[in-house]
Amino acid sequence: MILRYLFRRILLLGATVLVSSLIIFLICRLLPGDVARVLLGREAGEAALAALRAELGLDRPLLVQYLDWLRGFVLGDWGIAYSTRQPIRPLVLERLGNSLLLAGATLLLALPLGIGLGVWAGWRAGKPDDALINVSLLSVTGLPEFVTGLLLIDLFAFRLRWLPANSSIRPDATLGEIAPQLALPAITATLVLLAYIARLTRTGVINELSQEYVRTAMLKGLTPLTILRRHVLRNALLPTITVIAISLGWLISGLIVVENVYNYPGIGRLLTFAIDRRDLILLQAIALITVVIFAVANLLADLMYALLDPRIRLGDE
Amino acid sequence: ACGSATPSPEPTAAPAPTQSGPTGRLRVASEIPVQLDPAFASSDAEILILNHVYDYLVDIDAGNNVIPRLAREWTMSDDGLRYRLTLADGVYFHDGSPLTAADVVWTFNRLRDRSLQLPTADLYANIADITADGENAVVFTLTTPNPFFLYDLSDNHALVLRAGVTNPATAFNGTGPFKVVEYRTENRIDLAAHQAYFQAGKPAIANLEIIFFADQAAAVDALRGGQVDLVLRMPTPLFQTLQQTAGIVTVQTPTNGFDLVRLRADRTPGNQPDVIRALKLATDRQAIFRQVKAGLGAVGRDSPIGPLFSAYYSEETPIPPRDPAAARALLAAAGYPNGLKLDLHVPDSGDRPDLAVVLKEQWAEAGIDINVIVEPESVYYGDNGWLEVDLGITGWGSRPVPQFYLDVMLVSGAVWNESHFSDAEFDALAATARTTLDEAERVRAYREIQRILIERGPIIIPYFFAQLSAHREGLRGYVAKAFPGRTDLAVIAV
Amino acid sequence: MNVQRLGRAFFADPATAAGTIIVAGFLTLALFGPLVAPYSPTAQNVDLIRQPPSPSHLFGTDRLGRDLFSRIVYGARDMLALAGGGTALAVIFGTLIGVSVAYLGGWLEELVFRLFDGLLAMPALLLALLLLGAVGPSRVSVLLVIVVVYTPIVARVARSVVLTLKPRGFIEAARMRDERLSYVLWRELLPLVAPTLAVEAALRFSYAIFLVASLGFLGVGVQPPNPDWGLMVLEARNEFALAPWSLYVPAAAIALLVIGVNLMAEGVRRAIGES
Amino acid sequence: MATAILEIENLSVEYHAGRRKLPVLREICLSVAAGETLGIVGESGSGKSTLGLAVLRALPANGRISAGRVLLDGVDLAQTQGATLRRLWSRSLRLIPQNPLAALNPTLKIGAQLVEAIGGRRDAAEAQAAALLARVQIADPERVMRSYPHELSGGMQQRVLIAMALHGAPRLLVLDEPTTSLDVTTEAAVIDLLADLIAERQPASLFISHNLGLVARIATRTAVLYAGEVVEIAPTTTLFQQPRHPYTQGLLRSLPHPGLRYDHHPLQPIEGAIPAPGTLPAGCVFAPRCPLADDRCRRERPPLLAIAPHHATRCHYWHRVMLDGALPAFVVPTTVPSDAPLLTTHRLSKTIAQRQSLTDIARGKPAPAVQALSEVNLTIHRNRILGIVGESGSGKTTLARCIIGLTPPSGGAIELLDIPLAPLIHQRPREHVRRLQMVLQNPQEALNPALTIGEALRRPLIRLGGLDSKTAANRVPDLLRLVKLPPEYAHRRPNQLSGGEKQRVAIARALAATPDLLVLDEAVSALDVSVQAAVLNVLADIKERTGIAYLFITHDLAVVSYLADDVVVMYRGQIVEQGPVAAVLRPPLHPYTEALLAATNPRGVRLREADATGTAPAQGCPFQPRCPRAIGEICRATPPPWREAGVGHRIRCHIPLADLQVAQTHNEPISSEH
Ligand SMILES: Nc1ncnc2c1ncn2[C@@H]1O[C@H](COP(=O)(O)OP(=O)(O)OP(=O)(O)O)[C@@H](O)[C@H]1O
Ligand SMILES: Nc1ncnc2c1ncn2[C@@H]1O[C@H](COP(=O)(O)OP(=O)(O)OP(=O)(O)O)[C@@H](O)[C@H]1O
Ligand SMILES: [Mg+2]
Ligand SMILES: [Mg+2]
Repeated sequence: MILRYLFRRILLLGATVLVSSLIIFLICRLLPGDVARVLLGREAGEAALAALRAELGLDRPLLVQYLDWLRGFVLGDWGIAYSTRQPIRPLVLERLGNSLLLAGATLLLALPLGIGLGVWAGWRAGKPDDALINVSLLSVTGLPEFVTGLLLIDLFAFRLRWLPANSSIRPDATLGEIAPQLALPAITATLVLLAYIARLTRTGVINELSQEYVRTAMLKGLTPLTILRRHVLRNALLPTITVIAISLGWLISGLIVVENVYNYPGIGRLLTFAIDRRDLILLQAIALITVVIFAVANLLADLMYALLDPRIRLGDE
Repeated sequence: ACGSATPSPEPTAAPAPTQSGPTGRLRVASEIPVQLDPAFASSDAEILILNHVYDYLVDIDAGNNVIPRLAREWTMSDDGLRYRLTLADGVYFHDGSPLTAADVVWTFNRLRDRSLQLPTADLYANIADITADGENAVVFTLTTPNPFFLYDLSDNHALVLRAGVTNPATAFNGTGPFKVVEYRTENRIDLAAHQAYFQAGKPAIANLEIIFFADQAAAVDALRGGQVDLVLRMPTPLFQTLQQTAGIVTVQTPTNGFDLVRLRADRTPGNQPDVIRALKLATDRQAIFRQVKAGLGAVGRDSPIGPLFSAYYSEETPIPPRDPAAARALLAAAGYPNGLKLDLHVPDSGDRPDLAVVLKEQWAEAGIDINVIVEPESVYYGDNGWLEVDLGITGWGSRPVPQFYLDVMLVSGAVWNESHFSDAEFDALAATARTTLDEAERVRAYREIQRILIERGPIIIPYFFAQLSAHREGLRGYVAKAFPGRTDLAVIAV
Repeated sequence: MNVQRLGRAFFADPATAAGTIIVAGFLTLALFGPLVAPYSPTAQNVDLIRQPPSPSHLFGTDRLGRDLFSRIVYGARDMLALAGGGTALAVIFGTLIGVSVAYLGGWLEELVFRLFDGLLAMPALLLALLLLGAVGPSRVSVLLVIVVVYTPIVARVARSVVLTLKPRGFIEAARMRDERLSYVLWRELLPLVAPTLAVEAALRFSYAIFLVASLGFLGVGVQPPNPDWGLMVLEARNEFALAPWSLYVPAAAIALLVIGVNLMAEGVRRAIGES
Repeated sequence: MATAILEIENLSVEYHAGRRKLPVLREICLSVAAGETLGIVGESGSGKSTLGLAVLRALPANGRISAGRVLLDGVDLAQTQGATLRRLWSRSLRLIPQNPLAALNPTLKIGAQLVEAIGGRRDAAEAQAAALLARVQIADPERVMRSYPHELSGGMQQRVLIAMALHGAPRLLVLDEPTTSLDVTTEAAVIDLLADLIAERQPASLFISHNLGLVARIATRTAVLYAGEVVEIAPTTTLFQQPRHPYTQGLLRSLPHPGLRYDHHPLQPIEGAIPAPGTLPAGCVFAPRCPLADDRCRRERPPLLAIAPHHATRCHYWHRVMLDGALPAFVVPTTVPSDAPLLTTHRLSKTIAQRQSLTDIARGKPAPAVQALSEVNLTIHRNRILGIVGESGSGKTTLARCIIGLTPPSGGAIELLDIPLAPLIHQRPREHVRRLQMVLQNPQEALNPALTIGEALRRPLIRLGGLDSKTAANRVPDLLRLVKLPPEYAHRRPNQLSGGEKQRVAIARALAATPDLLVLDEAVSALDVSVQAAVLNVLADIKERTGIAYLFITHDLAVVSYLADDVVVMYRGQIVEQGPVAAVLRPPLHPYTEALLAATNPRGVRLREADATGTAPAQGCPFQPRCPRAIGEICRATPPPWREAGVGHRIRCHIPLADLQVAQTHNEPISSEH
């Protein structure tokens, strides 16, 4: 039964990813510019270019190219990057690992902080400290990550000299060496997420506090803190699960800006590289794997939600 | 660079090699390399890596002189058709095999093999034959004399490979001062000293890390933050910033590189001389130089023969002072009484977008309405768009001799004649300069060429770049090169 | 709905009023830009390169000697036109599609929302980058990208509201009188979807500002010499140490506008919640 | 009277709405003794819940006791706070709220929630929790303790809350409409249980309800609340027999008393509506709606006058208040319809698949499919009212929706005047659509808040009446008058109307199409008694005038016996008894019908509570597991046959009719020898 349900969800997820893959493929084919030219440089002759295009399979009908690519992707053969002539899968997976690392570090910062602030603000809704938190969060909201990033580098790397300005992780670096490199990008991304998580949590807490079961708990003679901890939090934080999933998706490629500011070797930076070099096949792989991760994260969030909230019923959408 | 030459002495700037073998780690910021097959590599980033993994037969020093590298010495036959190069002793590939003349023959045959369609095929079309003369000498036979042949041998692509290598883009089996330890696409490449390197005292460092940056601002941040030791190239404002930063040494080197603003001359509106003159009259090169380059480098005079080619450079023909009103009148005369509307295509690299913006503003006064289209280089050069568009800005890197620019950029039908300039008088002068062995005649030809380009060349060269680089204090032996990819990192000590 | 009450509820809150003033301020700047700005946004002065703020150049000048205040003023036009216009179009399309398709249901709904799911499975910035790469950078492209990226989101929101309304008694009542489809969609459903969409629109608007600025910063949005705020930040990055104001000024403009829009969104939400 | 545990002295409460202060309770004085239950009745919005919460010091954040004292065992609760108050909450003060599901934390298991209330050591608390659950007649405490709230039926949830309120030694019990969300049969059981427990534990109890019948069953004394004031207080029997306030009298007159019939005795609702907080009139708060009011009433606020021992009223003219004398018990002749059937259903069936939670899926439970309707045959005649009664979930709504065409049946057929109807409404010709109309249960949802009343009434005239827009607009006032609403209401929007008024608009809208059959699904259930009376009158009136037929769905048997001509009794998607109302209800035959009727009788038979998750037995009588009169194997093994019990009266039961009749009249068990 559960298997059947999972199977159906995965099928649905597959359908979404399939639609996405088609969209990605079509957009990529619309990109102007010429891989062969990028690859051979401006000095290459026409014949060489044509030969290369044929070698890369760029002269076949679109549908054939699409199906070929898709089949390869599913079977784990993601192809050879047009530009660097290196196999795509290890490259993308390595970058993905780095991005996940950064995303993890970000969530590690953003979740406790955002939830903490949100709970505090929700608990004290309408009071001065709530207003203070709201105003601070709002000011943070206003700053795009490319601005905070630059300001943080200036402060922490140049003025205080506490943290490195850059994060080109060495392959053999230990976690202890990586940690300081992760700090600034993670803080920058945190600032983007923080307000979002905190506001959601605050709304959740306020919403739950107005529920009748809170009165029941109060009439049991429980202290406010116990009520918050045992009753309100669990329910108020349920929606946050979804946020984590969405943030994870956002972080994977939404880190484009942050990774570029800090020269962090993640998937976001690889993406800009692929766009810049018109490395369509690399670009497609990055976009599609992002979609897959996004979709899987959402599925996991849904399942988590259903597990944690016994009320959720599953069935045909 | 003519006649039979004796090798110039080693550059004196090179540091005394450390006695105890290479030590220390050098971290260099670079743009992202794409293509690491020497036959295709062209960007700074790509050459920078390959230049340390492989070796050229001959190299060019900071003063544009040909110096020995794998070739210990060379002779040219009197008719200028045969070059014999003797290889250095004790040269080994990273896999331990010794370098032989066969490797050199194989390398250059590959580069000139028409069927492989490599970009160097044209460059070496003049070679009739390459033969090994024993284990360590190679003989090149030309079909016509070429006074610049040694420069050609030092072409960026002409790195010597092991004969018969099948995967030159990934094998990294060179004779160069560093071995590749690990290459991470779009991220970094880690190299280690090649202990058996044939040049004494090189490399001075044990480890070389080249870290790739998509964004030069980030690279400069890394330098300021201490994450890299050397940045070889950067836009002007960042250089100015570093000039004021403690602990950083800035180095600027004048070069022959320039940004070329060009209008297609083979169709309207560029086929009307008045339009070209109007554009030139509407341009204030001094102002551009100050705004875009902050006075670093040199003001241009619409010809690729820049002030560094001191023997050839001439200020004989004056550049008419900026006069927007006159330009407007010329346009009216050319049939554009209400001004001219043009798209200006610009690649998004370097200071070029700023140049476009400044031009737009200056030309607006003359009634020329520019629509700036900034494109990634991949789009600008892709599909040969840069050769097609009417109005564009193209960056041209520094070359040791001016003839190159004329031959590929301006003579009728040249491969990258993006302005589609075709002028019989110019072509004749260029041909003279190309082949003559008489230096005075060449000087005369170049002088005339500069006059023609100023008067009617469909190009504007507002400035020549300075090569802007910087490193942290404590780095010894760094010598800036006009083409930063050819910097010799093996002589640097930390 | 009582408009006056709504208005009162809206302005009673000082934060909302502040937000409204900020947004109205930028709107005024945008509308009357030529009257307010002392210089042309692209006019250069070789002799006034990187001047710090002064009475004659309130926000200083940039590396080409352009007046930053004027650039901010003109940039407000682009920003509001692109982010605002894009959001407005996305809200219109999203509403039209979301309301009608969700109400009709069936395979059409399945089809449309599968397509939207496919679009939404890509993070917004990724989709925007791909699209902009395909159509090339320009104002129109940015507008188009915002519409493509946000229409599915708005449609999804509209749909979720319609799905809660569908089983409601008055919709069944409409079915019981064989009501015209257009009447149900636009007279019965739309007014009830509108409040949620108003909140969503305000939220989208603030995200759109970010998106436009981010695209500018990545160099794929509005092109030079246009005074796009994100582009100004990008250009200022190289000379942050030489002329910090050239970064502070556009950054502050973005932040202020986003904060203003957020405050207003909060106000809209509250006002609608209260009435 | 014993000494009072709870004494409320001059209690006033106000709510803050923005900067406005809304007084909702004024000068309330009440006292309750140990073991005593004080009933609190009043229309919606009169402040009953506010009173209950104020007494418990559990007002919402924007509520405040503005004056007065609440003494519990001599301690003023109004002045306690912090740890003292928490100790009182945990030891003495208890609340049983209206909506048990909302009052339980959805994500915590029942056991944990009980243990938390009991406190102390965990295993001891768990044992006590199980004992408490057993005490509130929960058959399987262990299983319930492992369940989540939503997995229990409403009755079980309420029992859990009762158990929670009972641990320790409660001194004050506030019951805020504890059975409103329950079925009649469950309600009866819960009320019995509560009465028992109050007698056992002897707390002072406040029983809040708008259901006068219920209050009569449990409360010794009753206070009538109106617009935040106690307008009358008296021993319950006195209050019901000799009300001395016009408002109390009005409430009683609004009730459909047993024996009254719609065609002979229109109900007498109270005109007007309760004033909103903050808009109280100057004099007597009830004056605007009072038939006895004069200038003095409008000027001068009457004090709470003690007019007899334990009887006080807030009326200047209490002596003029008189309840009509004893009403003649009107015997309804059993009439059988003569004309051809308007609408018939043939073996109408409907199966609904239900969704499951992930935990259930993981536990491997099969997905339940509910047989919401099973082979339902019924016939509706012109000019007659067919009542449908049954517990919650018995399929009443499903039946109505299948007839209207809002849900497709999974089997069977429906014929309108012998023409088969398409299963779904949009497949039916417009004429069919016009002839069948429905009024939905919830008046809040029936009208689109974005459209004016006039617009809502105009549309059916245009769509189904074939009128042009202008003519339709002219007919709107007639429609409003038809349901006794002023024509000006055409310009109002739904949120400016009370619940009863909205329901009348919904009825007018359905009638605008001049249907042949109007289906009313619990159309009056959500309304206050006086409003319900007004709506019932309107319905009776229209039927008399137009000869329309009604399909009247309700779980309130009093309403059915007042309004219906024929009645159908449903149990789990099946009809178990049907026939003319007089024959079916007086006296009932089927044990299920009997139990439904007995629910209002303190000593009547009680059904075992249905297990919300249990499915009907595969064979035999579906009612058998809960039947108080089951006669053994045959009930379990064989589906019961239809038996004719009189003209047009049929029942589906194994028990011989004679035995049933005897048992009913003597209220005694049937031996299982048969
Ligand atoms: N938190 C609140 N804030 C403001 N007004 C409130 C609040 N709670 C209740 N009211 C108002 O106070 C009045 C009394 O409400 P209360 O809930 O006590 O009535 P009730 O008699 O229990 O009604 P019902 O039978 O509908 O439960 C109503 O007019 C209600 O609108
Ligand atoms: N949409 C639905 N999904 C799942 N089950 C449903 C649905 N509608 C009805 N049911 C189930 O069908 C059965 C009959 O429901 P129905 O609403 O017809 O009963 P009812 O007699 O109207 O009850 P009530 O008195 O509570 O309104 C119930 O068991 C109910 O749970
Ligand atoms: Mg209440
Ligand atoms: Mg129902």
